[in-house]
Amino acid sequence: MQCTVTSIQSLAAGFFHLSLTPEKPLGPITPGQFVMIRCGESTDPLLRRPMSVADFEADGSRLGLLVQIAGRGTGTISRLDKGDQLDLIGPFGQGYSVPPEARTIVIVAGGTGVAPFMTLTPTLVSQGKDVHVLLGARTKELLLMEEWFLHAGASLHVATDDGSKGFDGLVTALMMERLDHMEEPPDMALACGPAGMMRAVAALAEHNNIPCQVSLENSMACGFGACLGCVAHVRGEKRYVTVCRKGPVFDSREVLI
Amino acid sequence: MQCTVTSIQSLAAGFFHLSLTPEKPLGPITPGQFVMIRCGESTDPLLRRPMSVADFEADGSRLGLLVQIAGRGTGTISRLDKGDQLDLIGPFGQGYSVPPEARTIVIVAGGTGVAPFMTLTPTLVSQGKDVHVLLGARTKELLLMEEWFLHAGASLHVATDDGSKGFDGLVTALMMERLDHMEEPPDMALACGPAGMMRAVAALAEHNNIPCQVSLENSMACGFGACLGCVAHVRGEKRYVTVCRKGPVFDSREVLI
Amino acid sequence: MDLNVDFAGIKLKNPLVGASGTFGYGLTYEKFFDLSLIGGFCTKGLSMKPREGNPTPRICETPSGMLNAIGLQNVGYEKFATKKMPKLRKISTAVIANFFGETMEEYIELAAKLDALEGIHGLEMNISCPNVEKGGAAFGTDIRVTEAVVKGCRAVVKNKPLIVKLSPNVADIAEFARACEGSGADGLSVINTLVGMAIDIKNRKPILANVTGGLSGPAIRPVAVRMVWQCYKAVKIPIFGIGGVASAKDVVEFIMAGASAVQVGTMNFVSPDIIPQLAEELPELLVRLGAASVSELVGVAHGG
Amino acid sequence: MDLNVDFAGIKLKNPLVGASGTFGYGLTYEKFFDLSLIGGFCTKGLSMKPREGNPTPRICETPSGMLNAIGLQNVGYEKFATKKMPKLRKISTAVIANFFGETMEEYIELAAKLDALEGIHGLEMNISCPNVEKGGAAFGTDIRVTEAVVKGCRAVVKNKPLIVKLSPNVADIAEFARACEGSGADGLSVINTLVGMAIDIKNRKPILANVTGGLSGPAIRPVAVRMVWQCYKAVKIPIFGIGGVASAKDVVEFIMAGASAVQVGTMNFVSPDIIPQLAEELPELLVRLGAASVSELVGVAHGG
Ligand SMILES: Cc1cc2nc3c(=O)[nH]c(=O)nc-3n(C[C@H](O)[C@H](O)[C@H](O)COP(=O)(O)OP(=O)(O)OC[C@H]3O[C@@H](n4cnc5c(N)ncnc54)[C@H](O)[C@@H]3O)c2cc1C
Ligand SMILES: Cc1cc2nc3c(=O)[nH]c(=O)nc-3n(C[C@H](O)[C@H](O)[C@H](O)COP(=O)(O)OP(=O)(O)OC[C@H]3O[C@@H](n4cnc5c(N)ncnc54)[C@H](O)[C@@H]3O)c2cc1C
Ligand SMILES: Cc1cc2nc3c(=O)[nH]c(=O)nc-3n(C[C@H](O)[C@H](O)[C@H](O)COP(=O)(O)O)c2cc1C
Ligand SMILES: Cc1cc2nc3c(=O)[nH]c(=O)nc-3n(C[C@H](O)[C@H](O)[C@H](O)COP(=O)(O)O)c2cc1C
Ligand code: FES
Ligand code: FES
Repeated sequence: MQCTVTSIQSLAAGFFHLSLTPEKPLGPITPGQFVMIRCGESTDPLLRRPMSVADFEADGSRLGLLVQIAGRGTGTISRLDKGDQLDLIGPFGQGYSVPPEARTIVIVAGGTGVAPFMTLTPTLVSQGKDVHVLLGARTKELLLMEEWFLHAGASLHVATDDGSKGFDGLVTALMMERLDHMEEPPDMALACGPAGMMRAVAALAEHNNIPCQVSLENSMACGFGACLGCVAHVRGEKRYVTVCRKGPVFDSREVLI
Repeated sequence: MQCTVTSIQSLAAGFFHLSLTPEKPLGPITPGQFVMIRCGESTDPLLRRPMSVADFEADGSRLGLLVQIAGRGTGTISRLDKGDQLDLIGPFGQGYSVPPEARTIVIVAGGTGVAPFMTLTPTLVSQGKDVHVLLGARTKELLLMEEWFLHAGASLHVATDDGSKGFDGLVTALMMERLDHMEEPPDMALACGPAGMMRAVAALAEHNNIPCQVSLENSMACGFGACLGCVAHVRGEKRYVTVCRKGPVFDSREVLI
Repeated sequence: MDLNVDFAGIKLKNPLVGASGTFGYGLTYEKFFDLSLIGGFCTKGLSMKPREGNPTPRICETPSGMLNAIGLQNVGYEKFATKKMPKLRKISTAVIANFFGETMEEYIELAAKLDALEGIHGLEMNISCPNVEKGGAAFGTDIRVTEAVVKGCRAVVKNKPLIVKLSPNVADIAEFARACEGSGADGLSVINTLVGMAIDIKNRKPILANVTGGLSGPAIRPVAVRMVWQCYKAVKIPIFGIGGVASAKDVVEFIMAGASAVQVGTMNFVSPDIIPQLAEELPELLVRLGAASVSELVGVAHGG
Repeated sequence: MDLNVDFAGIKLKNPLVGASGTFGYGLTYEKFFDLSLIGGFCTKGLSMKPREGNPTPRICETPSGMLNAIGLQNVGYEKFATKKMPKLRKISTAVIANFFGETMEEYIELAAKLDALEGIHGLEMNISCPNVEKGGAAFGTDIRVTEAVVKGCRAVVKNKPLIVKLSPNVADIAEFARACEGSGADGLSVINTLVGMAIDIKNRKPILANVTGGLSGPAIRPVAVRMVWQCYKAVKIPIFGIGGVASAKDVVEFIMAGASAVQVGTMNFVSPDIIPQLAEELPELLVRLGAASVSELVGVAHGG
C-alpha cells in the first residue's frame, strides 16, 4: 500500500516521527499491531522492516510511526520528505488487549517502545482506568513523547539511565519502586521495549503476580506468518509460535522472552 | 569524490542536465572523457555508471552531465535535488583529439551523445575552425542542447527520425547529405551516440576518406582499466583494448565497433 | 495471451507458482489475493510427523538475499491432510505437495500417502535435507542416494507427477538432473537454496542458531538461471525455474533458459501479492518480446 | 592496533589484499592511493603465454553482484616478469602471483618460474579454470585432479608459500581443502567466483558471449563465509577469506569465520580506494569489539 508522508519530525538525535496517509484506509488497528515498511526500491536492503503503529485514526486512514535510526533501512526512511511515498503493508499481528475489569494499569516503555501506547493510553484513561506510564531512556533528551502522555491524563513517571531526569536508573527499577509505592498491585502491566527490558518487566510482574503483556521484537522476514522466521518458544513446551501472527504482544507467561 | 548538485534541469521527457561542484577540482578534463557515478549507497545497483562529461570548467571545479534515464541507476540520479551529494570518480579515458591542422570538422551526435561536444564545439570555433554540428533525435522534443550549439558559433543541422524538425531521417543520412553539399570533404569527423550510429558514421567517413573519431559505450564495471570488462576488438588483430582506458574515443579504423 | 502451462501433467493457468516454504499452505496468502489467480503453489515441506524446526534466530538478511534455517518446521502429514486439504480442495489452483524424509523409508511412506491424497496435483521431493542415516549429508548431494530415493518414491507414486527439487550445492547439477530423469522423475525444480552463513561480530558467533542456512532471493538468481540452463540441456522433463524471481523480466529469463514455469519464493515476503502481479504483467512483456505464448519461449536462449 | 598478519610466511602489514583479476598488476591502482598502504595484492591470473581472453560482452551486473567472463586475459609470464616486476619490486607491499594453466604441465612450468622470480612473495594457484585435457571441466572440481596439480606444483615451488584458490562450485569444499593441505599447500584462498549466467531477453540469448560467467560481489558473501568456516574446521593452514567484502564489518566476519586475512575483489571497481580505507577503519572496529589484534580474532566464531 502506497502512503503519502504528511509530516516527518525529528524527536531527538536518531529518533523521528512519521505521519502517513495511505492510499486507502488500512482498516481497524489495535495498539501493539505493526506494519511492514519497504525501505527503498532496491533489493538491498531486501526485506521490509517492522514498525509498531504509534498514533492512528481508528479506520487506518492516517497513521504515525515512531522510528529509531538503527541501520540502513531506517536511515533511508529518515531522509524522506513531506509528500514522498512510502510503501507499507499491514497492520499485522495481535495488539494489547486489556480486559474491561482491569482498573489499574502500569505501562512500561523504553525507547521507541512508547509507540503502541500513544493511542492506547488516552483510550484506557477515557475508560476511567487508572493508568501509570513509566518511560525509560538512556538520557533526558531521548525520552520520547513525554508531553503526549502528560496530556493523555496518565500518571507519568520517567527514568533515565544517567539520572539526567526523573528516576536515576533503569525503567524496570523505577517499576519496582512504583510497585512498592502503590497500595494495591496494579491489575495489569503492559510493556514494550528491548528484549532485556521485556524479560525484566515480565519477571517483576510474575514475581508480583500481575498479569503482564509484552511486545517482542524478533527479526521478521515477512510479518504475516509465511516465513516462520520470527518464532518464539512457547514456555514449558517444545513448540514455537510466530511472533508476527500470534504476537508481537504476548502474555508474558506464554513465551520465552 | 563527493560532488554537490548545484542544479538539475529536465531537458525533455527522460533527459536531464546535472550541474555538479566537486569537493576538490577533478583536474584537467578533455571533452570525450567520462566519470563513473555511484547511484545510491546500496549494493543494488552495485556498479558505478559511466557518464560523459558535458560542459565543465577547465580545472574540473565544476562539471555538467547530460543524462538519459535508461534504468534504475539513472532513474535514481534523476531524483536528486539541488544541494544533494553525488559520488563520482574520474575523469577517465581518452577524449577527442583534433590536430591543429584540421580546419573543417563535422560533429555527429545522437541523443546524449551531444554531451562531449558541449565544451569541444566552442573551443574548436574559437580556434577558428569551421565546425558543422549534426544533431539527431527520434523527434523534435528530444533534440538536446540545440540552443547551446547555435550560440557556440557552429553551423547547426538537425535530423529527426520522424521528420518533425530539420532533416527527415537518421542523422547519418543527414551526414551523407551534408558531405555531398560540402565543396571539400571535412578534415575530420567526430561522433558520439549509440553503437549503430557509430558504425554508420565510421563507414561513411571511411568511404569518404575522412579521419573519424568515435566514442564507444561498452558496458563498464570499473572505468579505469582494472576489470577488463569493457574491451573492444582491435581491427584486424586478435587483440582487445580497454575502452575505458584507451578509449572511449577511438580512431574509427582502430577498433571493431 | 496464452499463459497456460502443462507441467508434467499439472495444469497451471499461468507459469507462476509459489515456492515451498515461502507460501505456507497457501491459505496465508488468501488475505492478500484470490489464490485462483496464480498457477499454483508448493506447500511448506511436509514430513510424516509434525516438526518444530530449529531454534532462533532463524533468519538473517544478506545483500539482495536472505538466509533461513527454519529447520523444516511443518504441521506433519496428518494435520495437513485433515486441516489444510479440505480448504485447499475448494480453491482452483494447483497444489503441489513438497515433502521430505529423514530416512529413505520416510520419503517413500510419505510419497505413497501424498499420491493417494485427493486434491494434490503433484509431488515435489525436497532432497536437500539431511540424511540422518548417512551422518547428515544432504540426500541430494550424493548421486547414488539421489537415484535410490527417487526410484523408491517413483515406485509408489502412481497417480501423480513426481517432481524432484535439486540441491544447488553440487559440482555438476546436470549429472543430478540426468540421474533424476533416469530414476523416473516427471519434472525438476531448480534450485533450492545455496548453503550460506553470517557471523554476529559483536557476539563472535554465527547469527543463525543452526550455524548455516539457505541463501535465497535475487542474489542467487544468476546461479539459478545457470543451473536451469544446464538442466535443460541435460534432460527432456520440464523444469521449474526457482531463485530470486522478482519481476516479469526474471520470469522470462528463466523460461528462456529452459524453465517451463517458475516458482517465486523470497519475494513473496517483500510483496505478498507479487505472484498475481507478475501474472498480470507477463502478457504485456510477452507481447513486447514478440511471443504469443509462454511455451514458445521455453529454452529459446539455447538457440535453434 | 596490531594489523600485521603472517600468512604462511608472507608478511602482510594488514589483512587486506587485492583479489586476483580485480587489481590488475597493482599499478592500475597507483593513481588512487599509495600501494604500500595495503597488505598486498594478487596479480591478474598469469599463464605461460599471453591470453586475449573472451569475446564481449564480458560483464553483466546482477543483484548486489556481477558476472564476469573475462576469460583469463593476461599479459603472459614473460611480459609480466620483464615489464611489471621491475616496477612492483620498488613497492613495499606483498605481491602474490595468481597463475593457472590449461594443462598440468603448464601449471608446473609456470609455478617453477614464479617461484624463481624475484619480488614475488607468494604463489596463488587458480584451479577454477578449465582443464583442456579433461574436456574442459575445472581442475578444482575433481578431487583427484586437484591433488595431482597441487602436488605437481608443490614439488617445484621450493622457495615461496604456495596458496591454492578453491572453486566454490563443489558439493563439499572441506574435502578439497583437506586434499590441498595433504598435497602440500601452504594456504588456501576461499572462494573464487560461483558459476552463474544471465539472459538478454530482448535478443533471446545469454548476455555474456561466453554464456556463463563468474558471480562475485556482496551477493556471494554468505556462501563465501560458510566455505571459509568449513575450511577452517578442516585444515590447519591459513585461509584468505574472499567474496563480497565491502566494509570493515565484512572483514571481521571473514576473520571470525576462520580467515587469517581477506581479499577484496569486486568492490575495488566501485570504490578504487576501498582497501586503504578498510585498513584505516579496521583498528577502530577492532577496538569496539574488544580485540587487540587481528590474529586473536581468527576463527573465534567457532567457539572455545
Ligand atoms: C513488531 C516490531 C515492532 C517494531 N516497532 C518499531 C518501532 O515502532 N520503532 C522502531 O524504531 N523500531 C521498531 N522495531 C525495530 C525495527 O524493526 C528495526 O530497528 C529495524 O528493522 C532496523 O532496520 P534497519 O535497516 O534500520 O537496521 P539494520 O541495518 O537492519 O540493523 C541494525 C540493527 O538492528 C537490528 N535489527 C534488524 N532488524 C531487526 C528487527 N526486525 N528487530 C529488531 N532488531 C533488528 C540488527 O540486528 C542490527 O543490530 C520493531 C520491530 C518489531 C519486530
Ligand atoms: C563512456 C560512456 C559514456 C556515457 N555517457 C553517457 C552520457 O553522457 N549520458 C547518458 O545518459 N548515458 C551515457 N552513457 C550510458 C550510461 O552509462 C548508461 O545509460 C547507464 O549506465 C544506464 O544505467 P541505468 O542503471 O540507468 O540502466 P540499467 O538498468 O543498468 O540498464 C538499462 C539499459 O541500459 C543498458 N546499459 C547498462 N549499462 C550500460 C552501459 N555501461 N553502457 C551502455 N548501455 C548500458 C542496459 O543493457 C539496459 O538496456 C555512457 C556510457 C559509456 C560507456
Ligand atoms: C524461509 C524459507 C523456507 C523454505 N522452505 C523450504 C522447504 O520447506 N522446502 C523446499 O523444498 N524449499 C524451501 N525453501 C526454498 C524455496 O522454495 C526456494 O527454492 C528458494 O528460496 C529459492 O527461491 P527464491 O530465491 O525465490 O526464494 C525455503 C525458502 C525460504 C526462504
Ligand atoms: C573481473 C574479475 C576477474 C577475475 N579474475 C580472476 C583471475 O584471473 N584469477 C582468479 O583466481 N580469480 C579471479 N577473479 C575472482 C576474484 O579474485 C574473487 O575470488 C571473486 O571475485 C570473489 O571476490 P569478490 O566478491 O570480492 O569479488 C576475478 C573476479 C572478477 C570480478
Ligand atoms: S515474520 Fe514471517 S512468519 Fe513471522
Ligand atoms: S571498465 Fe573495467 S577495464 Fe574498462
